[in-house]
Amino acid sequence: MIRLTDQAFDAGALLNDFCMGRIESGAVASFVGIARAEAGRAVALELEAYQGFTEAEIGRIADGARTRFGLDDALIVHRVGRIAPGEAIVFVATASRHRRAAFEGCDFLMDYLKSRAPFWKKEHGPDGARWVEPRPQDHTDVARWD
Amino acid sequence: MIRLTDQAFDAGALLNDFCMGRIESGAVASFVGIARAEAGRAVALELEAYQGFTEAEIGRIADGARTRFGLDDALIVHRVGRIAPGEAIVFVATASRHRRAAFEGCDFLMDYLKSRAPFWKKEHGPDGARWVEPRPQDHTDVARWD
Amino acid sequence: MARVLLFGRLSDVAGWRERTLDAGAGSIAAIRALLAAEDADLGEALVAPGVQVAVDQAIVRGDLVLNAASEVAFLPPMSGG
Amino acid sequence: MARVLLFGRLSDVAGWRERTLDAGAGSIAAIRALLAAEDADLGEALVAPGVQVAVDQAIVRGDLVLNAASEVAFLPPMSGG
Repeated sequence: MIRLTDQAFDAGALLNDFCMGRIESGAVASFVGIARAEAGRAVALELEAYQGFTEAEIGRIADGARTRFGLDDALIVHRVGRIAPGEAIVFVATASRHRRAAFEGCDFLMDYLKSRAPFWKKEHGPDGARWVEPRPQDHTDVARWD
Repeated sequence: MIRLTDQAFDAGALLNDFCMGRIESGAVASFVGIARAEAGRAVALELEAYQGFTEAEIGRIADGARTRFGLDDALIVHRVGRIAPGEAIVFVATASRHRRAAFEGCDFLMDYLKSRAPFWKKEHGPDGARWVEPRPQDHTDVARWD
Repeated sequence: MARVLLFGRLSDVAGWRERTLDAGAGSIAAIRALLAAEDADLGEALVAPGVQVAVDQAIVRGDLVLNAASEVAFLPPMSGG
Repeated sequence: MARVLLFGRLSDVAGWRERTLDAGAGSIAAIRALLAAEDADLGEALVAPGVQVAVDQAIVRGDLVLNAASEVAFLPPMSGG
């Protein structure tokens, strides 16, 4: 399931819901991306999505990941709007029979979200705002899966 | 932190506690291992540890992982005793500035726990019990880090 | 006619996020030309490296003749998570 | 004297988990011999592939002379998670 929200979310509750009732998925990998304070240089992040398109694009990638890694399930919850340091930006969870697939699926989805999913991210600091683009490492990370 | 418990635990609450107050660790990777029903062939798992030794061994490995992957923090909670299908056996969480280290640290710790940590695992089924040893895949997985 | 959407740094450059263009917006190239004629900075930003175009919520490469009431979105380099 | 602990399948084979051995338990080899003399199946299980030995909660390779009141644990192949 893919969900965009402009409200703070409870990653622990999402994880518990995602695990609940699983008696054949032995492995649930998850990831929480948290807005960093950057030692005061980041006052807030602002995340923009293209409503409809963003969910559909992520959904396509998540479906591909399910098949590619043999996942039983995947969940992606992503904030949009203004996010304070310490708040969760993204939660990704993957379930599979064994752990290798769950880890790889979660890792893959995060690499995709960081550099290829339709989001635009602005960092507001004490001296103004700047658009954040993927780091060279993010491009290297995502290229591992091509 | 390393904790063994003979009681069911709340993975979501552990995740939220682990994330709380982090304003410079942008990445929290986590893993929940769940007891599988194996389509009725597993009625319960029974996990045995060597009290004192098990915590100390895992602690040593976790300290090594902190240094090796540059983790800000790591948490391992592991069940002992009897575990029903669908219950969590293990929760591992790692925090770091960027996601690559958090994923790798979590992945590494799970590989270690599966095949090298001092636990002994018995699967109780309708026709009796059997000791579970690491699969060949588990040995392959952990050897990636040597 | 086309509804034009700008995302990320492009809407900062333009000072708007969404506009409807009437006459002469029959292709992506025509829209780029219309916008560049009005605002040279935006015209340049629209062809900067990594800017993609989506028509009716599908990424397109190269030019495309537009239907009436197309939605054309200009998408600078993406970053989520 | 030594306190002997068996884990996993070893305690199933022996029918016990913990015992104190008095006379003649001055080394790991001596403990193995004592236990094997009493219970051949256990003797065999203690030297099966992958069985490790911890003395006072530290893994040791090869034989070791034991202090009085040592804790000697026989550890079959491990699997957690």
